[in-house]
Amino acid sequence: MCLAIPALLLELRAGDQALVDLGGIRKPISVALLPDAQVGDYVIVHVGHAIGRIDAEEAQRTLALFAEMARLEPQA
Amino acid sequence: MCLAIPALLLELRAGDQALVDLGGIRKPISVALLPDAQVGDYVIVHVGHAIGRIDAEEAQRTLALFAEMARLEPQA
Amino acid sequence: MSVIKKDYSRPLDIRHGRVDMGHGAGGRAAAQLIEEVFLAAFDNEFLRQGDDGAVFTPPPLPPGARLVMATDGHVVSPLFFPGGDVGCLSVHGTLNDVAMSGATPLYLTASFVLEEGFALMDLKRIVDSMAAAARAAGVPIITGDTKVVERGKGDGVFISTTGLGVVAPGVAIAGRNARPGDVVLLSGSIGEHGVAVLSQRESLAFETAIVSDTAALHGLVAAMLAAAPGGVRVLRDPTRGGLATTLNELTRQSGVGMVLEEAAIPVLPEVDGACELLGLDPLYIANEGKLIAVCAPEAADSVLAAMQAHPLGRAAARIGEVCADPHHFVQMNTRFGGRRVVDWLSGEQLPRIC
Amino acid sequence: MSVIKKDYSRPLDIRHGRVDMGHGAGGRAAAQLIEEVFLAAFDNEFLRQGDDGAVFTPPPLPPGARLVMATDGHVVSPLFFPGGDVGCLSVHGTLNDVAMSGATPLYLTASFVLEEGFALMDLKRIVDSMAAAARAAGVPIITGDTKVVERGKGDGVFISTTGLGVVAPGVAIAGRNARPGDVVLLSGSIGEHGVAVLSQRESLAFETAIVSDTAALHGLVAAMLAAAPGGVRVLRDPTRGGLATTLNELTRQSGVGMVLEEAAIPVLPEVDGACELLGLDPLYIANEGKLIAVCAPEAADSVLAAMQAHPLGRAAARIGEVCADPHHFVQMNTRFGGRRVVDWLSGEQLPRIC
Amino acid sequence: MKYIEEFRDGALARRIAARLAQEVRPGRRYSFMEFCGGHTHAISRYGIAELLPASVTMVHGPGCPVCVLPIGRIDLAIQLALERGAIVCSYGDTLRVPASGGLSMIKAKARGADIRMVYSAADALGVARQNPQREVVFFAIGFETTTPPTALVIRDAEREGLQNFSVLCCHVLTPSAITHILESPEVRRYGTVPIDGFIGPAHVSIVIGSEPYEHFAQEYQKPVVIAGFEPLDVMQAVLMLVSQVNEGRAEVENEFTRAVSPEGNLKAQALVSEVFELRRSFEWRGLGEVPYSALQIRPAYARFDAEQRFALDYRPVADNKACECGAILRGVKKPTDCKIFGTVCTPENPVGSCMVSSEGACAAHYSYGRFRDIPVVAA
Amino acid sequence: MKYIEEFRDGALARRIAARLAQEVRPGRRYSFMEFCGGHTHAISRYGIAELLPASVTMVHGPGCPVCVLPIGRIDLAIQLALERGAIVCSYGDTLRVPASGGLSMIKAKARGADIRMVYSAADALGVARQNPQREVVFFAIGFETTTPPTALVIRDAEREGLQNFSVLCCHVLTPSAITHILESPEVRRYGTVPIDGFIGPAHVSIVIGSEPYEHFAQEYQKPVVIAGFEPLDVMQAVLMLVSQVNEGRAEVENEFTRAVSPEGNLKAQALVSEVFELRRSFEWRGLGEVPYSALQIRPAYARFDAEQRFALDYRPVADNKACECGAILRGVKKPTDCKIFGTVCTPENPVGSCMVSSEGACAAHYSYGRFRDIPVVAA
Ligand code: SF4
Ligand code: SF4
Ligand SMILES: [Mg+2]
Ligand SMILES: [Mg+2]
Ligand SMILES: [Mg+2]
Ligand SMILES: [Mg+2]
Ligand SMILES: [Mg+2]
Ligand SMILES: [Mg+2]
Ligand SMILES: [Mg+2]
Ligand SMILES: [Mg+2]
Ligand SMILES: [Mg+2]
Ligand SMILES: [Mg+2]
Repeated sequence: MCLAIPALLLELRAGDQALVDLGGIRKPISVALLPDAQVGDYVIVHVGHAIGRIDAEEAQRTLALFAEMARLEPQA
Repeated sequence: MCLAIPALLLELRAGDQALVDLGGIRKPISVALLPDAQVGDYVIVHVGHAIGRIDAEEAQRTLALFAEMARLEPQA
Repeated sequence: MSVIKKDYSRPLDIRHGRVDMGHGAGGRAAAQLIEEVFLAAFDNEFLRQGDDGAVFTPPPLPPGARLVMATDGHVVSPLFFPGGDVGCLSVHGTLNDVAMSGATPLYLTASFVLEEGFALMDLKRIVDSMAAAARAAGVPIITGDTKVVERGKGDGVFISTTGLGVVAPGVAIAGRNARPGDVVLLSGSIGEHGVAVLSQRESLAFETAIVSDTAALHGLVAAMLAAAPGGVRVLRDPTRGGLATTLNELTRQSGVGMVLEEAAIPVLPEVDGACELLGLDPLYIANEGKLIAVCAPEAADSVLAAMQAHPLGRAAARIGEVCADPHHFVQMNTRFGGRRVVDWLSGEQLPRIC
Repeated sequence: MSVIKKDYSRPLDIRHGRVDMGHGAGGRAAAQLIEEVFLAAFDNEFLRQGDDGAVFTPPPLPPGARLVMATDGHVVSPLFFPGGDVGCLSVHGTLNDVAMSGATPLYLTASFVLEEGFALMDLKRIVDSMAAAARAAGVPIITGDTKVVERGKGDGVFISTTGLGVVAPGVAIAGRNARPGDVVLLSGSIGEHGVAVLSQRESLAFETAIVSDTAALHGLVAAMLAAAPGGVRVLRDPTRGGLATTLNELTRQSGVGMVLEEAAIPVLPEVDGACELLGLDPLYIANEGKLIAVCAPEAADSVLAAMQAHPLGRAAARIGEVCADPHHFVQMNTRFGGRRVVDWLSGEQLPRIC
Repeated sequence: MKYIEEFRDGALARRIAARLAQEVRPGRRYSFMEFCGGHTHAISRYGIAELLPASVTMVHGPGCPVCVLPIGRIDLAIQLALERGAIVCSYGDTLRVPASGGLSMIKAKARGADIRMVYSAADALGVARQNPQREVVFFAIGFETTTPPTALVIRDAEREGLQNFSVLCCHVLTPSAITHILESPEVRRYGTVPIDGFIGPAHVSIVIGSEPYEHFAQEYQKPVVIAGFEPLDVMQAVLMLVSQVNEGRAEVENEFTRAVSPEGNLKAQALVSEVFELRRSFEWRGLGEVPYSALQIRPAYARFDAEQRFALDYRPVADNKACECGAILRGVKKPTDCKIFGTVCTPENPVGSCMVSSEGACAAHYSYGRFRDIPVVAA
Repeated sequence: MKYIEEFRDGALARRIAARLAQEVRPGRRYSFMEFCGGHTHAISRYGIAELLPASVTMVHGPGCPVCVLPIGRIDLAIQLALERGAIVCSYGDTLRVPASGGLSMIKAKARGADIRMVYSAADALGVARQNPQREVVFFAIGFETTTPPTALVIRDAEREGLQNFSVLCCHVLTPSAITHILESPEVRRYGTVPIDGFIGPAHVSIVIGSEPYEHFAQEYQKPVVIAGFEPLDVMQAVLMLVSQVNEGRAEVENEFTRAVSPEGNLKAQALVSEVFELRRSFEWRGLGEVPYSALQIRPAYARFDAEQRFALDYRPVADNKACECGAILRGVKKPTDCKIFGTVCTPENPVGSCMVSSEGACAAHYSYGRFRDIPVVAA
């Protein structure tokens, strides 16, 4: 439920607005719910609002966990 | 100016309305401006209202006048 | 546990259903609408191909034969009127444009723009009427397209049809062919279609026994061409703009003038009545089952006789003559004894008070 | 005293003027609109005939040659979008349907439904774009029709076009021809047209460098047919409903199934981005310059090579295979390693929150 | 159609024409003004001019309600629709009258104004009933013929207590216009417009009767023949006028006795005076401000008066410089005297109001009569 | 696309699958409920089921805001548009949910209702600003993820003093729904729905944080793993759940640490509690009336509450008899247990709400998974 997607915050604008980029698509969104959003953040966009952000380190950690899995030899 | 046309009053209806016929066309009109209009009258219809009626005798007289003219031999 | 039935789908609820945006989105609903409404009515081998175009083998074309294409959009309001509806109109309107080249129509295509909310029942009625008209004319509707626009961005249904026909060798009919001395024939009384449609406009509402003259004219045309090979020079159906406008088109195309006899132009009394009432002129009222023919003088009588012998030309008349005129005026000797210009329609013909 | 100038009329005020009801009434205003906008742009010998249909001599048809007709209504909103407009779209959309029979398109017809109040400037821009597209494709627009509907009963302009083409002897392409074992080719990346149009919708407004892929595909088709005579069995352009819906149409028509490889289907990152943002699936997004070809397995490589050598097929790819399947399912091996059904579009594809 | 076709008989017309030819005095010229556009239209449409002796000239009068509508009035209607969001209802012929800024009501409609053509004033009332949340204004034009139906809808709206309906009243009066012409310097002082008599209004007279014309006949010594709008009526009226001139009479005669009585339609007159009162002054296209020449809504019905309801401010707007409508409406010039007749100004693109209604002198001549105009210049 | 594609890597998926295959205990069955439709959708769309060991069963939960909307609520929205003339704005997926009388919002639109799809709650506010003379109602649905934007527009409307805007609030709460399922007789008493653990919400948790789940884990001794909606997230979460079960743990674990913190988005939470308060009871499709499971607008914002503004009267409406949505939303049945699945009920003609959103269990299975269903019967 609740389609939401991480997008790169490109630009902060007046009135709690911001511009995000997703694969080359740019869309104005609201950051009223994430007042400390910064340019360069990957914010999580839901119905035109940033509701959260991606913690890059944690994302790395999760991916590392997967990669670790990949190093284990699968049993055929 | 003031397009108006004689039409046969076919039927009186409630609320000062009436039905007229013109060459087979039937149209509801208002007779509010001609309260004594009767079925069988040729009323003169302007913008959906009867504003007058044809005096059959006078019409006959006028036509007779034309006919009289017709009897005169035209000078070639 | 349920099972998956192959290709199962609930039939359309034609009685209560309405067109919605999904019917135009190209998915399953669109496919269903096409199958259960359009294909069901038009059914023929070309449509059953189910492709985006229809492939057919044309009849053998002898040397000198040509093809003709004509297209018309149909946007009448109201959609249903005495004597017809937008469906049969969309068949006749285009078949007639094909026939006006002296052609035998072969195939029709149809493109629909439906308004969201349009009752499926009305759509079916219209499509069935198209199918009946096409069948009666012997011309199949071989491919089509359906789009749906949002409510308030259409008007029920618009139908654009395109016809393909074949012109026999030796037939050379075109608007530019009229010459001074030629005779102008009209296939019947004018103004019925326009008056029938007007009578249904809410704001004008009047009752009349008049019905639209909508009809396919290619049969009549064939009879005329057969009656005097080479004698018919111009054919045109006086639709929008009426007889007056159509004749002006022709005088301009051919670079000639015309003189009409008002007394010779057939008009039903009801049409006259409606026109008097609304301040309109029957010469400018649309027809959908009439044609104008310009003939070589020597061919006029046999063409006229052939018209009068055909059910769609019984009231055909010789209404005037082509003359030389650098102004390309259409003039008319009035029944009253005067003469006047019969000009193009200007703007829309609006009911008037003065 | 003034004099009457022959045929004088004030030129249309294209810069400030708007379509009014008079332009559709068939009178002088209608004639002027046709002359100064349509005829000026499309100019060709057929239109100059000035008749209600266009007469032409078809090319010689060798035994076994057939004709094809296709028609499409074009109702895109907004009318102008990155990479195109309803004008060029209305040319490409129908030419492509003609080309999908393996035909060489010969002629186009066009029927316009204009909304009262539509800016003449916009109309001219659209008509000029149509003319340019038709010229680039080498296919003249030979006859047409214009209707005007009241404000609020249309949406600027709707254009229905019909195309006529000729199918060479020996070419047998139809949606019913796919057989198990056949290869499914796609001419390039999907979803650009739909995303370009969506990006202009006021309610969704996003910025993108994506432009519509609208293009005429008959040149590409000719190259493909030449590369492997008899090897192409099915052609179809995945327009409304997108690749997914079009493939479902084909499996149903041919009574087969298909298995696609998700990883092989080209999608631009921007299209992916827009789809993620709006909760859409690129498989269901409209294309206007792409085609699907189903080929005999032995012909697939040469057809694919011919596609990749053509400017409109550079990103062409082999995306799947036809299989036997009584359900006519289109299945897809996901990039992720699973398998799923790729179903028909149901309803409209609406942006979603979940 | 009874009482119509009998009055369009061409054979009879030729007899009257013959009689006219006998009646005119050799060497004498006759110049008559047909006040009404209805007569203008009949003359052009039936080709009556060809049937009249060469010595008889018909001068077109200002009796076309569409033609005399000044630009400023149309501007008000457009302003109500475009700026105030009102639904403006009007009779069909009004929609094409040129207004300021290249607009007309029909062009304003194409720009989004909610303008609706009605066949009857009662239809405008219907529109108001169906759109209770919108302001609905009936743009009321016309001479005395058309005024009673407007009075009726105002009275009905009042009885019903309709809250969203009003009338932009542009009703004008025939007698004032005739007086204005007779008082004009061209007629009185310079004699540049010789008027030997008038063909009096047909349908106006049904409502107001023939009595109001007695005044002119006596005061200005001009014969008046009230005539129907059918072509035989017109021919007969010309004949009657020629006789009066020949005999030195200046009387009001009634050719249209089948419909016009001396007193007119009293019920209609009563209703009009209940709802309307004289307006102190009103601008006519062509004639300028004419005192007491129009009607306004009485204070008792003020809330149905769009001018008051929307506090409208009338601004007169000059006609196009090239346009001779003014002079044509005063009988001073003919359509072909206008430099842009038939070139820049056509029914398709009317510059002046006389090119709009088919009763306008320019439109009537363009649509029906211009084949008589020579020379020809290739464009 | 960064943070998206990395989590859809098929090669990694096969590794996790292999690891899972090692991890499951022979002879033991594992049954996990994915609460969210987002997970349901990912499982179907990416074909995750095929990568899971046969002993792992995924049970679909009620976490699709469209699926749990009861008929009566849609009826209210349609009533506002069709009977009260309001413009009703809603998110796209809501438009196709079946309502009473064979209607849905999209069918009501075809019947003349002014219903507009919006992408964002803020767009609904824009519609209200552009249509000051119309009532504009935002039909607000969604779980905790979607509630803060609604709170924001209500606050903004209040600040602007908008007079024509209101919200029909249907926002529901995740924890109450989970509790309701855990308390259901099928889970607690009969054990007909064996649930060994939950995949916890992804985006809801961004807003509310991971803390609210501690309660279930402790109270009901069920492991919860909060997971993202990408397919690798789901696989990893299943692996983590299997480990907890094997180890006898019942903890809240967070696979989605890249976006979810223990405390969530405090700003959003504060705004929501400023504007909304707990609703005493709310009907869910499938679950029936669930106490304190939804939000309503606080009295301070009452004029933006469509229920009060229009004095709406909620009437519950029974689902179609054949529809098993209720049982499916409670995890008791699977889509193919419904007699009309795939025949009478399809995404084209959804009978129940689970066939509407692509996150609905029935729609997800129909659109992506039904090729696995055998036998075949020719229609
Ligand atoms: S031709 Fe046109 S511009 Fe000239 S006087 Fe007549 S209406 Fe005015
Ligand atoms: S298949 Fe349809 S009717 Fe059956 S449970 Fe699912 S949504 Fe309800
Ligand atoms: Mg045509
Ligand atoms: Mg036609
Ligand atoms: Mg024609
Ligand atoms: Mg199509
Ligand atoms: Mg409509
Ligand atoms: Mg097509
Ligand atoms: Mg196409
Ligand atoms: Mg196609
Ligand atoms: Mg046409
Ligand atoms: Mg519109």
